[in-house]
Amino acid sequence: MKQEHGGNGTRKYGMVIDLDLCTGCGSCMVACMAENNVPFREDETDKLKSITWMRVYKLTNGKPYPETDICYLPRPCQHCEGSHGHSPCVSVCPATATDYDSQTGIVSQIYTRCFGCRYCMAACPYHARYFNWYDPIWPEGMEKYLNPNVSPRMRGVVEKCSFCFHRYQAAKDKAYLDGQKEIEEDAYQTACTQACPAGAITFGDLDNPDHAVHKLKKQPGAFRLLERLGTNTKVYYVSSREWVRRAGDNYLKTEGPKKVV
Amino acid sequence: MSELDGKSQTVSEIVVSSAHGQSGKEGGSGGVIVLFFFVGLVASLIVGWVLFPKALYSQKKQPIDFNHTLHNGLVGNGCESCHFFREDGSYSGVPKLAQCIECHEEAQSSDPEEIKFVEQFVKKEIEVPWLVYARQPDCVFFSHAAHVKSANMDCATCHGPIGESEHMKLYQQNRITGYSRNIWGENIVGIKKNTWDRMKMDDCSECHQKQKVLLGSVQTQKEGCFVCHK
Amino acid sequence: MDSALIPNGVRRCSLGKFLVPLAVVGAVLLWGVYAMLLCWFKGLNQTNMNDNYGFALWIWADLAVIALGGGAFFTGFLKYLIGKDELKHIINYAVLIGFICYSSALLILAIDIGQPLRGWFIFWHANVHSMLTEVAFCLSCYFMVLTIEYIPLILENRQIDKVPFFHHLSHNMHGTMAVFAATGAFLSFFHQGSLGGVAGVLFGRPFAYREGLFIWPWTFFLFTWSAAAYGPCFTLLVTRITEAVTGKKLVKDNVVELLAKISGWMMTTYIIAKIIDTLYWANVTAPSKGFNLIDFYSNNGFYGIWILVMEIILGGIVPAAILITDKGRKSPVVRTVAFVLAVIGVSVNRWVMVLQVMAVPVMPFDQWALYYPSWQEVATTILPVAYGIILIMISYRYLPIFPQEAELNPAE
Amino acid sequence: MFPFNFEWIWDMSHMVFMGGLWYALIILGIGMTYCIVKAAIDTAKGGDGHGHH
Amino acid sequence: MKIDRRSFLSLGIGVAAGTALSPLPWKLTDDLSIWTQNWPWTPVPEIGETSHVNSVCTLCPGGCGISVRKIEGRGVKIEGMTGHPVNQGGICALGLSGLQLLYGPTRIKTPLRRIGKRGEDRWEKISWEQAISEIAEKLDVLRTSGNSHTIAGIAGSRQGTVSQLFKRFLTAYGSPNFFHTPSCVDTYQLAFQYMNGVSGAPGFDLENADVILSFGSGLLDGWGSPVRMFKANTAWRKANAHVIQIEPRLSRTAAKADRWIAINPGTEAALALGVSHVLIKELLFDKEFVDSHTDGFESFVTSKGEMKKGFRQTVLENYSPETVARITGIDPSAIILLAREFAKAKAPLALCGKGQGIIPGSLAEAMAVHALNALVGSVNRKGGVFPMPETEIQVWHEVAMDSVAAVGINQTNLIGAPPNSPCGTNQIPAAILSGKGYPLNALFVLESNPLYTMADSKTVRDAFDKIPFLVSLSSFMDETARYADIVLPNHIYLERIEDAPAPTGFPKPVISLSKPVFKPQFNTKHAGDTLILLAKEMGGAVADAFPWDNFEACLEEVMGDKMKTLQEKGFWVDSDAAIPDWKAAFKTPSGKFQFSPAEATLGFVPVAIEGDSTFPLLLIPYETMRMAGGYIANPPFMTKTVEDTILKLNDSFIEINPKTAQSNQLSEGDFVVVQTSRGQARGRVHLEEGIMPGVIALPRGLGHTAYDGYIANKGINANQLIGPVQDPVSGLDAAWGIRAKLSKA
Repeated sequence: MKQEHGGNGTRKYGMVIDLDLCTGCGSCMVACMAENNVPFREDETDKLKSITWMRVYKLTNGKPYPETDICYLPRPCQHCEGSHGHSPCVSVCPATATDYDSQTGIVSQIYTRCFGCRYCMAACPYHARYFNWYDPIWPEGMEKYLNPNVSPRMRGVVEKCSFCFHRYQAAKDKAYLDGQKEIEEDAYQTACTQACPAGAITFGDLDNPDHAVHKLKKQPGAFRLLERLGTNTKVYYVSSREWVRRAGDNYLKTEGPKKVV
Repeated sequence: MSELDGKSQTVSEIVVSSAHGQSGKEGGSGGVIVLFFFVGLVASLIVGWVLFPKALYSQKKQPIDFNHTLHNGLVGNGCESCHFFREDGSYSGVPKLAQCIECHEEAQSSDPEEIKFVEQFVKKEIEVPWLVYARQPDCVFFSHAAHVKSANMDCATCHGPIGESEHMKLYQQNRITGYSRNIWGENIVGIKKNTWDRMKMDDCSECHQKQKVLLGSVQTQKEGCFVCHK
Repeated sequence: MDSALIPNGVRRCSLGKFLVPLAVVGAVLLWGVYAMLLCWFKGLNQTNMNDNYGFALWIWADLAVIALGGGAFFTGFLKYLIGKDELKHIINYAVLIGFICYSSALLILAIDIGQPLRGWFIFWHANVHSMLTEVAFCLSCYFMVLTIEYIPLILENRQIDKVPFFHHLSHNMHGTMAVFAATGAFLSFFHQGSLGGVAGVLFGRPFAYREGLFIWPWTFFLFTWSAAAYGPCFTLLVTRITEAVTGKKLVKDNVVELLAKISGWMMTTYIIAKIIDTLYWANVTAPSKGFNLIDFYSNNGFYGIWILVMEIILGGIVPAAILITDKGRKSPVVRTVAFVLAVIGVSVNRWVMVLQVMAVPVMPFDQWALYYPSWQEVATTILPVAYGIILIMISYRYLPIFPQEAELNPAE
Repeated sequence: MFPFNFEWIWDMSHMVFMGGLWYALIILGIGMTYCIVKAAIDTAKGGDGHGHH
Repeated sequence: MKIDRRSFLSLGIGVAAGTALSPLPWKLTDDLSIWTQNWPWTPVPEIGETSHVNSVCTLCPGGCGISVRKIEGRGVKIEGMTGHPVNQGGICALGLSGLQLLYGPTRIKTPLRRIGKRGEDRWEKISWEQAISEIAEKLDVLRTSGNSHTIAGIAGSRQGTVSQLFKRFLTAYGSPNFFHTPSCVDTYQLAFQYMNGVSGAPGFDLENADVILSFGSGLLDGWGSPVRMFKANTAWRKANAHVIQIEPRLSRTAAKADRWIAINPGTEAALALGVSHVLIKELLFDKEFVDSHTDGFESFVTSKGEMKKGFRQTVLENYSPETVARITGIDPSAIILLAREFAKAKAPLALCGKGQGIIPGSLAEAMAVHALNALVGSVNRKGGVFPMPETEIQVWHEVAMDSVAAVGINQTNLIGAPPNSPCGTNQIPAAILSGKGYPLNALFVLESNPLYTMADSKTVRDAFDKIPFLVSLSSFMDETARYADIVLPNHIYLERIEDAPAPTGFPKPVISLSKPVFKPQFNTKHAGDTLILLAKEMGGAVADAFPWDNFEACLEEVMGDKMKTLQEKGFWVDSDAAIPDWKAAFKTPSGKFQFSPAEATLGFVPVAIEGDSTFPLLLIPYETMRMAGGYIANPPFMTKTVEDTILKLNDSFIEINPKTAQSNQLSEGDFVVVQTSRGQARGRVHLEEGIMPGVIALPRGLGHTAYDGYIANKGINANQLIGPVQDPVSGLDAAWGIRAKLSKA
């Protein structure tokens, strides 16, 4: 795409999540909620109505006791690139409320533009998109902790993980002030990456050889969710366990995931 | 009712003839009809163009009538003397009391506005509830650093010659949206003569497209949404 | 009381007898309006939709009524563009039913969106790549066409017709109707198709996704085709019901049989195409994404192969077979059975393309999610039905909907 | 929807899609204007203008 | 001129046309949509200058450094503090939710006096002066009547200056009844005392171990300092270390371990001894260490002239793999393989303390595991376990007791133990209810919530009913505060200055300083200040023991020169601390590690578990990182992360193996009543392959009756179903579960 004014081209932010390290502790989920003003209600046990941009899935290998095994899989928005930025959700939004930015590789969602048709939710196979079924209400006094860098959403719109884009904005601001053209790898990190006590999440520019993710995504055992659908996601997972890699996509009985060398 | 149905054949005869009759009268009442049309038209045009814009905005006075020209003459670094960048690149916006106190711990002059400021706010340590003309809604992320530091733009390009004002103009607020009138602009149709007359999204994008900045959007081939939204 | 409003040469029941059922249906309508207001003021938490079911009963209702309302455009297409002139005896009713279906669809959409006051963004900030944008534009435009087609009918009311301007207007509109009908047909081909495209383009949903031509998935063409095939059946079914309720023959058999025959052949060709599409999808498209056909119809408490059988055989092959044979078509009872089956068939198809799409898990560790609507959803879905009945009652009573009525039911 | 909208691009998709849309709208608009204007003229002429149908 | 209907129609058309040609409808449409974008009931956070303040999180004993992001005075986010020795920038879900506690609806906003019945939640607001003087008056009456020993205090933490100040208050007042919330450290301390001859909290050099054999410790479920453990786990993965988890349930730790070995619950000690058997039999143990640094390995003659079996003989005779297999349910060959793998490691390390280690547990088990470490030489070395060097963290001046205090302090404590034995908190209810000993006239509860966290909730409440005066110093309206007569609300950790001692298991002496990041949000007081004020109000010798103006002055005095480092860096690490040399390591009579201490004999001494054969199942409570089960209740964010297979609406799910469920004719989601000899509760079953047949599990942290609507009345409090069980060796609480039965509800 076109050159950024004064910058040197495009970036493709993405994640590599090491499922061998992830313990499913839930820090990423809470860090995300705290950072992004995610609302909550008294009952959050209906997980189909519970907004969790970052959701940790619990996968099991389906074997009976005592061969049972569990793997935790954190699922942020996968920021699909599809082909040429036509991710499943971006192309279907009738009001251009969600978009793919080839400058950053981030799928944006503008809450004030969205009018709540939910077509994007139907399009997303990852259930990464959440609808505000209710007015977001914080108990009295608690609205004090809301982060001004992220706009709280109103009832009736769709929201999702933004790769903490406001942190990119802040990093850019600082870079502008300091007269730098580029922002450093550690100047822009998502809240979940920062919080993960196991260091399981690595975030950076997938195309930049200086960033850790560039190498990590190529390691053996790396895979993406539902790769066969052509969603071309920017969240990579790594697991040394074959059954986990198999759970990352659908396979016919005769097929299997890539073998790890 | 059913007996009436039986008469329908004959009724239709009358219908046709009465239609003829009525059209004959048309000429007489035609003028009235046209008159009424124009009365309605003009009245609603007046409502729409004159009364509605007046009713739409409430008017508020700033708590203190700040004199930009006077201050601009006294400070060394132009606008940035008071409206400065913080170390993290964010923009401080309207100064806080702590900044003003640096000079105004005591009144510097006999200007009644300054005395009011010192008495009512400085002494009582209450922040001044300034009404910000250029306040964008919560969904907007505006990077002053990008515009001022990177693109070297003048403050006036967007804010107009506010630095040369001696009085604060009335703050007009849209009663429905809560926006400052400066966002939509003074003109109710949204026509602008100067770059600073309006501060809507289209005005931002107009300049961005001219400058060809950050054109990453796959959908619009313009700047990505997250460039200016949060 | 209202005899001056009743068309010439036809017989209507007493006003009292008319008002009682009108009041009953009106009560149902008010119930729906109450539910609608709840949804608007309290938000969509009034529904049982959830993050897995962003699209649910309402979108199904939308797709279904538009398919069923397809009788309007296709009958118009046959009459004005193909020149099947006999169909002028049923076109009015087809237009009325179409008008009801399309206005209902728009109303449901206005309830269905989370931010109704921002609904116009779909036009203003249109994303032309979205099938929903295409739906919204064509739907609204075609609704305009239907309104234009319905207006002359209203103008033909005895009292309105007395006003010379309206009289002339009605006359002129009749004169230019072919142009409007052609535009309507053009729009309909697109929006019926784009409704099919809504599901077909979802490449993240292997159950819905189909390959296609240019930007349009096969479902695009299948939907247009099926609306053209099944829509007239609904028009004929409603006509039959109206005849039963009024106790009068309203449209001559030759007209019904002609439309039924065309519909039958459309259905036959459609169902062949649908079977080919299903076979290709089951054997090529889905397996390429790692799915077997049976994956979509097992491991859950509702969706089984039965639904495929119901849609294709019971709701497709059987009515098609009835309507293309002389014997079946000519028997009023058998052809009515065919109409009912056809309506069920196309409704099931739309259900599958909306709700089953949402139900099927895509990530291997995901689960089937089943859903049942809340009463608010049901009420707001019944609301258009009540509204439709009321509009039909009023239109039938005061407008010359059926040109053959007077002839078939001569005054004593 | 209009060329001055933020989302508008002069590309094939917009030409085809919006072209079709505006084409239909213009036909409907012209058609209805014609009918209304002609009805007004017919009314002004005072005559029935045509026979019964 | 004739005005008729048509004229008005025309007027209407004119108005419509004029309106359409004016900006009114269009601007209105636009403005209405903008109104929906800025609904006044959707909050807009205020912008402002960002700052960061470092402090320490004391919500659990983990002691992680935190960095609080503030915008113009309000807290926006809590993040992990980079460079903090314990958590190195990481943070857990609870730590991240801290601001929900600060601003949350359960904070107690002012001192309260009860006006309704106990627990009825009806209060009147009183001033601090009133509250303090009222309490002082009550205490004075007790003291002058010679009943100073009949008051007690329960503190949430064993260490820390506030706890010590609390204890000091009781001492100066004249009561021997200072207790703290128990933990596995209590048992470890005993094991160290007996086998190393040194008392001290255990330090586990886990990061440097390469085979970690965990006897049910929830290493990734909140054991010790949770964030440190996550970091350690990552280090193990990168270094190819092996973790073997032994427990009946596929916990988070078991799932992430390289191997999960399911064991009959409560038989861990037998397995440890079985592994020792193999090591000794196959000569796989560290002979050099055993020869030069241990005693009691071989049989010996005691000073009394009796022949006593050594560790070797005991283990070889009684704990063959076959015997152990019968006890533990683990295949003999698996035991042998396990032993070989353990022995082969360069730095093997075994540890115990179930779950988060909130139950002291079986001393026999701790000793067996400790002995196993000794066998492979993993005691007192890098990658091993050692008692933390006893550095004096706080330096206090002696309390000058008056005669009343001197008498009171020398009484036996409530449970009949010597004065100031802090453990045995779980025996308090039984002691009160038994009527033996002296009555308890007043109870002070600081930063703990015994009515919720103690086993057998009903008995605890019955006992509390017998205490005439109950004072809570909680920050939150928890179950105990709600039951209190007077509540003296404490600042929460983000509002107060306080030292946070080294977290459990951390192998270096470290103290962090909690700073007042925010001004107090409500009319609360630092518990330290409250105690000082109370002492001053009492006057006399009690007041003399508290010469400080406020808690900060006290902290500065007792911390001495460490305070400067704490203020500057936020934490203090004893840089001189090293693994003690052999002489300092073992202070037993022989100066060596003692395999066969005189105080307790090594062996498998099962903890008797409550319930008879009418209860065919075993219920085990478990802890998880997504639920806070102690004094702090779950903030809303954490509850939101709880899976719907654990809590659905207000129903807890009881985890059960599908086989067990089938034999009980239960299927997924069925409503059941779980019943034990202590109580019963209604819940639902969740079928999970990852649990041993015959065992059912419930998480801790649910079933609150107090707090707010975001956590109250959700699910089952496991503590209401289990009772305290005393370890036959140590007398400490060792209740790891209870027998139970399920019936359809």
